Amino acid sequence: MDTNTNFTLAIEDLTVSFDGFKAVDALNFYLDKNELHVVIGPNGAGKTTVLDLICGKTKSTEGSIKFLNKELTKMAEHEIVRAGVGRKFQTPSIYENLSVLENLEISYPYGRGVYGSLTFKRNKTVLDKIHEIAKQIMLDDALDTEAGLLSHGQKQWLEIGMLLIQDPQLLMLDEPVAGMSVKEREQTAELLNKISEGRSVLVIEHDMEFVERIADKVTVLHQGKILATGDMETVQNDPKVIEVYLGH
Amino acid sequence: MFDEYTYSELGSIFAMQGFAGISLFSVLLLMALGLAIIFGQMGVINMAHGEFMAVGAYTTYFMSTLTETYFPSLMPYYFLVAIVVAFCVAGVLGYLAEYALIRHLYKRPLDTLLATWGLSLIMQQSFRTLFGAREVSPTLPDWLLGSYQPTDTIDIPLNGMFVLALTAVVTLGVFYLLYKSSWGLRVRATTQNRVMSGAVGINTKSVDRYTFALGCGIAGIAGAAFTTIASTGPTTGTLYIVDTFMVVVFGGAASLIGTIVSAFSIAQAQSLLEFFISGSMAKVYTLFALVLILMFKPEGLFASKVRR
Amino acid sequence: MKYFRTKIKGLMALPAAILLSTSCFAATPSTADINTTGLAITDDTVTVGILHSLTGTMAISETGAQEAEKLAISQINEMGGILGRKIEIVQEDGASDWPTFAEKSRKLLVRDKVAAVFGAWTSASRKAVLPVFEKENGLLYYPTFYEGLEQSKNVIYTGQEATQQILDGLNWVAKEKKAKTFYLIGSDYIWPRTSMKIARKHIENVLGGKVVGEEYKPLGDTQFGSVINKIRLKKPDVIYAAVVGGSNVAWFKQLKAAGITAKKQTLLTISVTEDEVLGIGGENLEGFYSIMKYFQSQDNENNKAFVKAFKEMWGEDSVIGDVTQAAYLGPWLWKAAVEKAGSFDVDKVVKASEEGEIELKTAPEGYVKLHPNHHLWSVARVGEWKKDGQATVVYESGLIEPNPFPEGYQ
Amino acid sequence: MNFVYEKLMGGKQGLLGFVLLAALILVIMPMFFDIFRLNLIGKYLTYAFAAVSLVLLWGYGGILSLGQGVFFGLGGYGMAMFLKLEASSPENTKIQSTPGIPDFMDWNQITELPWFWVPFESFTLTIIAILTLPALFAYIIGKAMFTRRVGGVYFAIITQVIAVILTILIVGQQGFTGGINGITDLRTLNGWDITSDSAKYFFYFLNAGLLLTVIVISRFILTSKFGSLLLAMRDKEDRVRFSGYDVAHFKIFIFSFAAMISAIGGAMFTLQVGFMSPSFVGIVPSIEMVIFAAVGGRISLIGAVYGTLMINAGKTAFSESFPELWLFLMGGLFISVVMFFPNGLAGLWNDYAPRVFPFLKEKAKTKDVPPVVTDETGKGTV
Repeated sequence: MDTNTNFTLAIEDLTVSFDGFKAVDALNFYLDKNELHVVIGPNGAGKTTVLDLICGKTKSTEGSIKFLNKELTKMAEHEIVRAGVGRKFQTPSIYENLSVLENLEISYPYGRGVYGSLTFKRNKTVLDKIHEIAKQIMLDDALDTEAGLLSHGQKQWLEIGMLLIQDPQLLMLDEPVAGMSVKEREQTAELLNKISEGRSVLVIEHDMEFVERIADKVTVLHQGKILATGDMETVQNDPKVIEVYLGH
Repeated sequence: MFDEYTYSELGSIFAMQGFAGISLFSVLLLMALGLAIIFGQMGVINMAHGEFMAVGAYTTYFMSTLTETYFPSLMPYYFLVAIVVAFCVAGVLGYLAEYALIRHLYKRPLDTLLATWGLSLIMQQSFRTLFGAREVSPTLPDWLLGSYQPTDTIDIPLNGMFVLALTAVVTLGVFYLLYKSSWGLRVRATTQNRVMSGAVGINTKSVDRYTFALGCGIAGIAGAAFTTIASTGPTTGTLYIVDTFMVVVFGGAASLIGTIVSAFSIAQAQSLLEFFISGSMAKVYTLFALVLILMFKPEGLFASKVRR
Repeated sequence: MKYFRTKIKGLMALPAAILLSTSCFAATPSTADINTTGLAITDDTVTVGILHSLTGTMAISETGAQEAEKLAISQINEMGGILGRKIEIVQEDGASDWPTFAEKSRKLLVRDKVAAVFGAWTSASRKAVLPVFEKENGLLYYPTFYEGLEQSKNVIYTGQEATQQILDGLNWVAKEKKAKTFYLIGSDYIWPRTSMKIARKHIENVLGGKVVGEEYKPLGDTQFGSVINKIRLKKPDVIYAAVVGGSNVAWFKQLKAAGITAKKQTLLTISVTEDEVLGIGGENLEGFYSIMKYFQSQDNENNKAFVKAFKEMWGEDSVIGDVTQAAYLGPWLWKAAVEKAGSFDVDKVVKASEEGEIELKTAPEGYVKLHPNHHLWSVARVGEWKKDGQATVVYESGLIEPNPFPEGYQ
Repeated sequence: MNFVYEKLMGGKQGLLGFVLLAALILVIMPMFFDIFRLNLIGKYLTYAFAAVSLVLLWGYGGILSLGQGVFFGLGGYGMAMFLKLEASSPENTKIQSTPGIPDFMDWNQITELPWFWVPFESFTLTIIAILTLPALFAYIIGKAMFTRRVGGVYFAIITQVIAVILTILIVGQQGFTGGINGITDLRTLNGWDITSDSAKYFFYFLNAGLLLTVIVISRFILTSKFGSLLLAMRDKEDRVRFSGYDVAHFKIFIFSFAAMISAIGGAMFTLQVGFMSPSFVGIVPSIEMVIFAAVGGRISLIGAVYGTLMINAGKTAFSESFPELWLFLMGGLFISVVMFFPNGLAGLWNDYAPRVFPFLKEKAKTKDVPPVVTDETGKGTV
């Protein structure tokens, strides 16, 4: 069927089941261009699974995921990345043995083939880009530091930077401020607001204060289904949401 | 191929061939059970598994010599005792190996492979020093020799039946231990979430140690049982190790049911192939088919799709 | 370097040694005369090499051979050595690994300059060392019965080649047991395959019999259930077996368990000696037949002395198989050839071996004679195994001429 | 020049290590050892090819292949087939029923050279086959496994099974392969006696030269972005994948390359030892090759060479003096290298050399030697 849309991301009837357990159940979800959308929900709601499905880590049982009208469900992970989807994991996933500079260099979207990587040269274009990104993520002083020595917050930023250097159209962040100090949270919020210009951002987060601060739109996920969606206020006042979060 | 035979002859042959397959199945399963526990539950690649089997076999040999020399009248019964002793000896050695070696390597499965290979070399040389380079065989009690003849044309090997029965007992025992006992619950809990298990008060270190010891002990039982069908030498263990790993991997590492199904299908495939084509090519075809299937289904036959 | 057990010290002067001696008190010739090629020979000593596997899978089989060689050498030394020189041994471990055999044989020849080497057991190890011996012009005494198809200037084969072992045994079983149909089974490598090939030709072309099945199992395989059923299906008059190593034990245990015993089935094997019986267990072999040239139970004076000396040196429990006896012949054959040649030079020793009608009247197996083709004339014997692990010789051929390249069998 | 210094030699420490190794095997050893010992060392150095290949594959890539013996063997068999055909000229084999084919074929009633032997009549085709066939075989295996994310332990076990299959095949198909005896009695290469001293010297130096070249090329790979990616894949495979790389391609490439290196080693082995047999294809030699690399330090190309030399020299020396102790020693080595010296010889050098030679200090930066021991549990699909 031809269902081209103007959305950056259009998820329709997405279902995945693990041995009969439906972690995501007939999910419909749309993400606009330049939108910063936060997904919240209790543990086990299927938030991370949705990200896994989008970036290809988990294969869906049914349904479609369209990114800029391109069907992602049949694509391999690296193809999805190359199409313009970047994903940050829940725990910082960086190369601890390499320096910050090398971490960014590896993520630089050039020389991605076997031959390309053998002949890749660290030229001025590359270095300029690395410096630019490092500045954005507040690590421009730490370029030669081994990534393993960074603070937890800095590691989160580095991973964001590794995505930014690829200039993705869709950026997905899984709990970007988990384990951060108050100051770091503020800085991260600023960072997110800055980088969401010109691209769509999908964030999973628990910290409501932080969510309130960054979100254009919020979706509440519960048992693999959408409970509510809208701006922060609407969602907060939704009786179903209150039931799930406070009730029982 | 079958033209010149009567139906009853063919029937007998097929019955015996069927038993040959089942017999191979019980052998493979008994070999693999211990490894399935160690590899499946703990993720440790124990390349010395074959040597723990040899420990069981040598224990049996030792018991046989001992009984023959000091209590000849007890010869008919020693074998049953030997199986228990083999389990204990191999289990204790496994316990020590875990303590000295394995526990330092849980996070590095490929390194356990190398370290246990080193252990296997040391064990082989120890066998050679203790028991000599020659192959040895324990004297078997008469009730294990010969065959059972339900009809004139059918001979069912007694040792095969014994191994089959023993395998059934051990398998049921393992199932009971892992799935019905509280200790089994702790093992499974530890496998699935080590940190959490520790947090709820399970002594994960002791669980590891006893799980490893149990796996080795079962290898010891297997070794004792195999003295009825083959001989024991310092390098006997290496003959079994690849087959054993294939059974476990093919079945899907964490699944005991998988191990059983896998042992059954490998045994049937191999014994049927051997019946129709020459022995060494039958082995090649079987292994080749396994590799091919594993390439398409790397997680083995029985791995549940897990949400990660 | 030396691998001697302490028992060797207690060795007494042995009757066999005296019996075997051909020239006890020759005058000692000068070293320059008897050694023109720079071998390791002094006025009092001559160095030889022993090269067998002390470790690895083959150590099991090769232990007996190296023990026999040491026994022969110590007996020769007791008698005053060769050309007035005591034999010293450099022993190397082939470690069941063919390149190691090649490496060690090169070491023995190039570094140690040994005058002769007694060693190798499997065909593969012999094939690996052969180019080294030919290149360095060494002399190897090879003890194992083997598939033939080889004759090197630098090797003396003290075991029997395939035809010497196989043909007379088959004749015997065809005549004695009225055997017409044969089932051939062996381990999957060159010796069983070549032996089976010769056996098949002989069965089909000479005996007018029929081969109803031919089967090879991978080395080390221990599952014979299906093969045994195939044999049952074919009902051969004779099972003709050449299974080796650990597989051999499994094969006989499983035969017995399947109810195939000597009462119901004639079985003839070319791969079971007293050494193998230790592992297989006499009860599993009882009534089956082996074809060899030597059995420990052979009743003659030479053999009695040999068995006694062997047990004194290596322990009461030792058993002596065909290859062990053949290995024992090596040093004696060398001694005879050297004395005939009056020199240790390899070329002269080889020439004496080829032309000198070298014979040992006192070999444990009986009279042996060296053929110009470097193999021994030998007798084929069929032994019937008893429960105690010894065999009764039930048939003896006459002396058979060695024929490593048998016409019509290739 | 800078390219050579940084990329091929790996900076100051790398250059020093390389020069020391080159001096040792090209100058010092030939000066102090006679041809017998030198030939032995040459044989050890052929194993070093496999050890170096495992540094790339396992140390950097985190892919443990227990089947490097397969590729070593294929290379060796390729060379052996050529030499055997040369040795089986119709004049040399006129006593056979079919002259002109290898003797073992004749014994097995094969009357015509099998088709897959025919290309090995040409030296050029033989060299091409040695360089491409094992790599192609690795490519097929790698393609099948890595694209399906078979990794870690499963990969190790499957490669081991492949080694078993190939061994049984070679032993069982003796009419085509020479069976368990292997292909023996190789004497000349294009008419040149390979057992002569001059040939042995030549092959020793050729072998040493090739090994050094392989090390330089490997250095180039490791210092390129490809090298960083290998390490990255070893430690955080998912991250690499989600940085837009097709991880399987990289693994397939390095596996094929490692196979090619091992095959060169195998071919040189045949030339120097004079035969090839299935005992180099099986499980035991394959695992021994892993321990060579492990003793050297897993991530050190140069260390792998020293590891190989040390273990083999130890094996020769020990088996001459205390054969019973050898297995204990070898077993102990496996265990201690895993438990106490995961960085092997290279680790010891990095720890102690700067203290002894102060001038090495300045550049002993940690990132050249990333820690070897990482959590491998997350490897692969399973």
